[in-house]
Amino acid sequence: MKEVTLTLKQELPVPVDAREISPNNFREKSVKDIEGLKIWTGNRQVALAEVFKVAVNSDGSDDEVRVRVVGNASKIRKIGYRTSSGCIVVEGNAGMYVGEEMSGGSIVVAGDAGSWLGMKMKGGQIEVKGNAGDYVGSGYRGTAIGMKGGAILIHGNAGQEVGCWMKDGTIRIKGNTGLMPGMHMQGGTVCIEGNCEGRAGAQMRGGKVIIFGKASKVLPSFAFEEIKDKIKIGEEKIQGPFYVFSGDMNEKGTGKLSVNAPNNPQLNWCEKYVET
Amino acid sequence: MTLSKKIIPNVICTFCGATCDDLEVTVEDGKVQTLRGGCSTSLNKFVNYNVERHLTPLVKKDGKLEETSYEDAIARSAGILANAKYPILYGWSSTSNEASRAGLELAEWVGGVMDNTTTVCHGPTLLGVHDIGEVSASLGEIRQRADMIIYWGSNPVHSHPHHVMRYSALSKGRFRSSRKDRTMVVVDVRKTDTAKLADQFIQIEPNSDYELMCALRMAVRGDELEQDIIAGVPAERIEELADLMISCQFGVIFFGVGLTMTQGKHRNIDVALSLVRDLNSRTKFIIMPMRGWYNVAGANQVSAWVTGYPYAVDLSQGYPRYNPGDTTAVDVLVRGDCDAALVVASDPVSNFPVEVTRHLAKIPVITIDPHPSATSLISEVVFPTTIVGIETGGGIYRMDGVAMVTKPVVSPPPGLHSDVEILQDILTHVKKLKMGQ
Amino acid sequence: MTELLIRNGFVYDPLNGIEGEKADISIRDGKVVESVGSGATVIDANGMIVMPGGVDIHSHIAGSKVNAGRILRPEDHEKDVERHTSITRAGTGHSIPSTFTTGYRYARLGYTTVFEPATPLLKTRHTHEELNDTPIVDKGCFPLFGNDWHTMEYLQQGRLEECAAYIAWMLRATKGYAIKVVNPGGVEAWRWGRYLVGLEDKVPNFDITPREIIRGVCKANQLLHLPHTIHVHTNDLAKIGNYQTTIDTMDNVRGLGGDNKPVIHITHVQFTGRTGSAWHNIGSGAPEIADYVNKHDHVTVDMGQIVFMDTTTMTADGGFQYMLYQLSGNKWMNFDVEVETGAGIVPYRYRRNNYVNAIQWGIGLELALLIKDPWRIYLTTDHPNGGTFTKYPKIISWLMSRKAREKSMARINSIARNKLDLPDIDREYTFSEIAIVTRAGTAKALALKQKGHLGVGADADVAVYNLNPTKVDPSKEYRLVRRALKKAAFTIKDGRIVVKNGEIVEAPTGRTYWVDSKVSEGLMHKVESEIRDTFTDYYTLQMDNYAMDDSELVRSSRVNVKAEI
Amino acid sequence: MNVTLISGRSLGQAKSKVTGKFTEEYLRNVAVCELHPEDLKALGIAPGQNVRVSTKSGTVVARSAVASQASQRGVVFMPYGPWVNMVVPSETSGTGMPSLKGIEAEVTAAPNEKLLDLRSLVEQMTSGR
Repeated sequence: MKEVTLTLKQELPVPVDAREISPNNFREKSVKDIEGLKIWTGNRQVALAEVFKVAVNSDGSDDEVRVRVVGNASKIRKIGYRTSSGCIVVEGNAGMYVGEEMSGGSIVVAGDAGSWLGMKMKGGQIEVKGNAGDYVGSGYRGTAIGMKGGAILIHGNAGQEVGCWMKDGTIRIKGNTGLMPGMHMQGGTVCIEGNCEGRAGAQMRGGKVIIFGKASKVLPSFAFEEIKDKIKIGEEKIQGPFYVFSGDMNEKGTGKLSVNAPNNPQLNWCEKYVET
Repeated sequence: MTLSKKIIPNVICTFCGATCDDLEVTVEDGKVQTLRGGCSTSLNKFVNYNVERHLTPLVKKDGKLEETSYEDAIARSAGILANAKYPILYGWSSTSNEASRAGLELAEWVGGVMDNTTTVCHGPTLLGVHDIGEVSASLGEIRQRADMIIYWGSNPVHSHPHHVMRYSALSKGRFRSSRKDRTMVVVDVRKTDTAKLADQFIQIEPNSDYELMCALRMAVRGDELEQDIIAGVPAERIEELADLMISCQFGVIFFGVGLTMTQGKHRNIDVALSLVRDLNSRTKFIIMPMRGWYNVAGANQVSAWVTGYPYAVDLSQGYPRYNPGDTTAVDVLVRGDCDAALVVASDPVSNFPVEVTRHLAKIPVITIDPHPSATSLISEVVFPTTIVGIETGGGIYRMDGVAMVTKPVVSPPPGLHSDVEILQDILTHVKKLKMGQ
Repeated sequence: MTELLIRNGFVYDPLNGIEGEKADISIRDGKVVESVGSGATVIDANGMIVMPGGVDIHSHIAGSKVNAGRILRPEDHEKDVERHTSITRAGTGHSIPSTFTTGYRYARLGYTTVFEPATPLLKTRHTHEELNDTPIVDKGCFPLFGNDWHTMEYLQQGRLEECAAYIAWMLRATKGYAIKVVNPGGVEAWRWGRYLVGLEDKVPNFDITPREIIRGVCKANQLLHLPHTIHVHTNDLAKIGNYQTTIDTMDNVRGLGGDNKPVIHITHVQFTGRTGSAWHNIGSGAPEIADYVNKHDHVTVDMGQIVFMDTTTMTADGGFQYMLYQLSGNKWMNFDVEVETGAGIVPYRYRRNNYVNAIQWGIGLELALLIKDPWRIYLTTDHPNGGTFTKYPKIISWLMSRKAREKSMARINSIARNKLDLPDIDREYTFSEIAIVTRAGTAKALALKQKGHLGVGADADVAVYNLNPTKVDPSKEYRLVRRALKKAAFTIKDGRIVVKNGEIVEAPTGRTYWVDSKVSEGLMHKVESEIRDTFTDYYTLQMDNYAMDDSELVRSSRVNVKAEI
Repeated sequence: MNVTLISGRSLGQAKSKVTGKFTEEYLRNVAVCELHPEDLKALGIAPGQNVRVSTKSGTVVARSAVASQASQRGVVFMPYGPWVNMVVPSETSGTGMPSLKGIEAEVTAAPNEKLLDLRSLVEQMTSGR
């Protein structure tokens, strides 16, 4: 077990690309090695030690690496880039692109996380205690490949387009989300325990979007299917009733959009389609 | 004494993205006297180009802008940019391609973010294109063939005054001899002056373009609409419009920032592009953004061939990186990330939310602009410059990507430099500083 | 006066009959000369191959559709970047490299001349703006004719000389080098969302057929004495069974040349060499096409070889691109150009295990191996359509090594493998033949007399590859060949060393070639006023704002020819 | 009064901006809020009197005018420019584009409040308030 603690020396005016901060990267590295790793602050490449105070606490074995980031890291980007094992704990806020291309291990952000959290994620787990920005679990612009696996849990709110182009894995948001969760979604599950600003599942081809709270309007390209008392997420059963829609028909989609019925009286128009 | 008088034909208008090229400018004694063939805006631009000019560079000395030498202004600007850790270079849509070229090389040397005004007009359009693609054509195709013309969230009568006449509903084409041969529809939240020219006006609720596009895709594919009223428009009306679109020979949607700036932004475009793509399995249909400034399209083109990306290019790490929302001007400024700014042929203080201006006021700003602007008020260095298409020439791209070359109609006031000269001089100075390091 | 001596290399200079003999190449002021003084900079090419700089006859590197492809695909550039240095500009790849990156990557391969083979007349100014920003290499472009109203109308009226004069005017106005024809008539049909089939369908609203258009522009090309033949992307491209259209197209202009010299170039013939009646039984028409080419010397072709990779397809053939969008479901761009042409773009990944892709891979190689005369087939990928130009070394290894082909063949779709003749073909290219299909032959086809060879007076464009032909057997050690050709030991452009060990050391500006064919003043005057009469009815641009000025090219190199008319 | 605020280009704004941003004409054309006549009545002011436009992002005084292009009740229009920028949100939701149209706003009559010219407005913007 090896614990690497990175303490931010001071608030930074410019963005920092710290993709080096990953357990994979710190394995078999001494304090000196880690201090010497090069990161970008704006357009200057500097030693990691210029931005962070580095402390290593190890029992000699490197097989499990734990990274702590201390201080307000909201300008620090790409924490946990390509992490495949070990864990990272960000004790304050984190910047954009946390866990980009992550394939295993775990990342916990105690504060808020910036946009593109878990971008191109393939596996592993991310937990954010505060809020997250836009494009949680998305892909890079122009690709049709978002998050492919793993799990993201956000205790606060998330921004727009949660799970954009998502293929697999689960994203669970305890708070509210902005517009278009499940945009262009192809597989996996997006579960929103709070409210959603609207257009859930826009242009989705597959996968599940579940909204416990208010869903605003449902797009005209979703067909009402049935009313379900309960929805299963893994082992868990969620008490409904839920209006269940399928779509996006414009994409010949077979995605499922489930919206809590009692919280969304504006959708009761679809009850006239219930076969009795 | 007699005044020298000449009439210059086929002048290209450097105001809006329609870049009409049939203006006739009368120059008397080195000044523009009159202009024929242009719209009222181009008339104002050409006749008043010399109002509100200042001719010497200004620099801020204890809080006040004071006149200085060109060399001093260049040296200061180079110093500011070379020392910056994350400078932004912004504007580029109301100047020549050559200026964008010089700007991109400068951005490489100073490791900055190069963004153009696309970012607050049709940036979302490009984001839509990344996901879906785009079915489009040059403007002449519409003039020659289109029998169905839709203006959606755009108001050319105000923004592109001659667009309807030159390129669409009121133009004459090989296969469309008159207005009667074309159906014109306007979709907007209010009955604009453009709507008054249309055969049909469809008024939609604000922020519901996505829903209407979505419903249209349904109708085009022949699916029944379950909801009775969508985006404030009755389902039957939507189905009628869909039938019109399917049954035309050649249709076009011209869309404006009414789509890119409202709720959904790039997804309004995404769904519009998808709708038009779908329509091509039934008939010929294309779509085109109404680009605003006369060379905003050029700023995208130059940026794309030099870096691979059309705007919002971050060169801080020595190679182009791109992710609008991260590398776009408004975001960079609102986050307070950048520590210096070069503004060329644009006025962010007049175009950006006040929060952006608040950060600009905290960092050194260099402004290159023919006229004093709200931004020059808060600048550290201000370069007056010549006006492209009036006092100096340069390459530009029309809204549909047709390259044109503008020529000067009058000579600039003595001692005034062009955007390109100023940028190249700053670049030369920056190279010296960087190589010195 | 700068002097350079490339000493002791194994020189391959087919145009001068030199096939790997040890020789010195002397260079002064950008030209190859008899000898140089003792003060000359010496490049020790001992144990290395020395060839003329590569000449690419067909590669989509610049212009509106290439840039549209760049804008369409940020994901294509994200992971393939070129860093800014004090010598080189930053840029991105991958299948649609930015302009500076394109120049550097060609130079690294030892290529020094590249032609952009499809530029809409109205948008050729844009093409030249990008070529201006494409460093090191010499370049030129082929404007698109054959779907433009003026050409179709002149030919339909049987006014061949006027048609030729109009083409001459356009080539001057657009600073073009040769006549490109893409799906003649078919693109005008596509501008209505319609298709033509074969050479006999009438073009909608124009009383003319593809067959008449091809013959017409071919004759016009002869009247104008243009350096290159018409450069044709045939009708029915990528359609099943289209090899017949290809042969029909070649035969359509047989005899127009007279003195057995080529009168037509069929480009990326791989895409137009398909047999079969349905997607599941598509086969290779390479044997039939090769047989025709072997029997008729009025034709040259280039491969349009595919490589198994993720790339971006782009052509002026908008209808074909729509077909490909429907097949692939990938994102799709279309851009029609008023009066003249169209364009389409679809990202595409060629897969080994995909039956049709595997057949395509075989067709390209079969053509290169079955066409006997290397002077009439050239190496291309129709970049980026079949794959990127950076894959040329891989293709060369397939041409030079049966073993390399078998290695790849073992991994392709097995039904396709069994259907192809490729497994039975033994031929292996020699270095001389490689030099022909990559530089000497292409320079000859483009009538660039100062390119493609190393004789006295030639441009000092030279590639030096760290590969010893007396020690390395390309048939067995094809990997060494690939490696050596990927990164030239030296690339010399106009007598300056631009690449050392695969790295750019200098980035000068190359020339832009264009053709000015002088027709009689009377005829030109007449035609010019005819164009002027229709211009404002046809275009949304004034004629005077349409034509390009020579000064718009940073390094203009005009080729003067005298027309017959 | 709660309204939806739309900002956009107008001919007057375009024509006056090319003439000069410190001209009377620019101030007259851009420091404007166009309303439906009924809404003006409801506010109890005559066209030309000042209104205060406020959103969650800020507040600004503009001259009122009858919508030149037929509006609907509850929808107000302001031309692009420094004045409307005082009230448009900067959030781009990861798109780079702030919401410049369809903004929830409140309009109140402000006949006695001062309309700031460009210089004083920019001073106010940058005075950190």
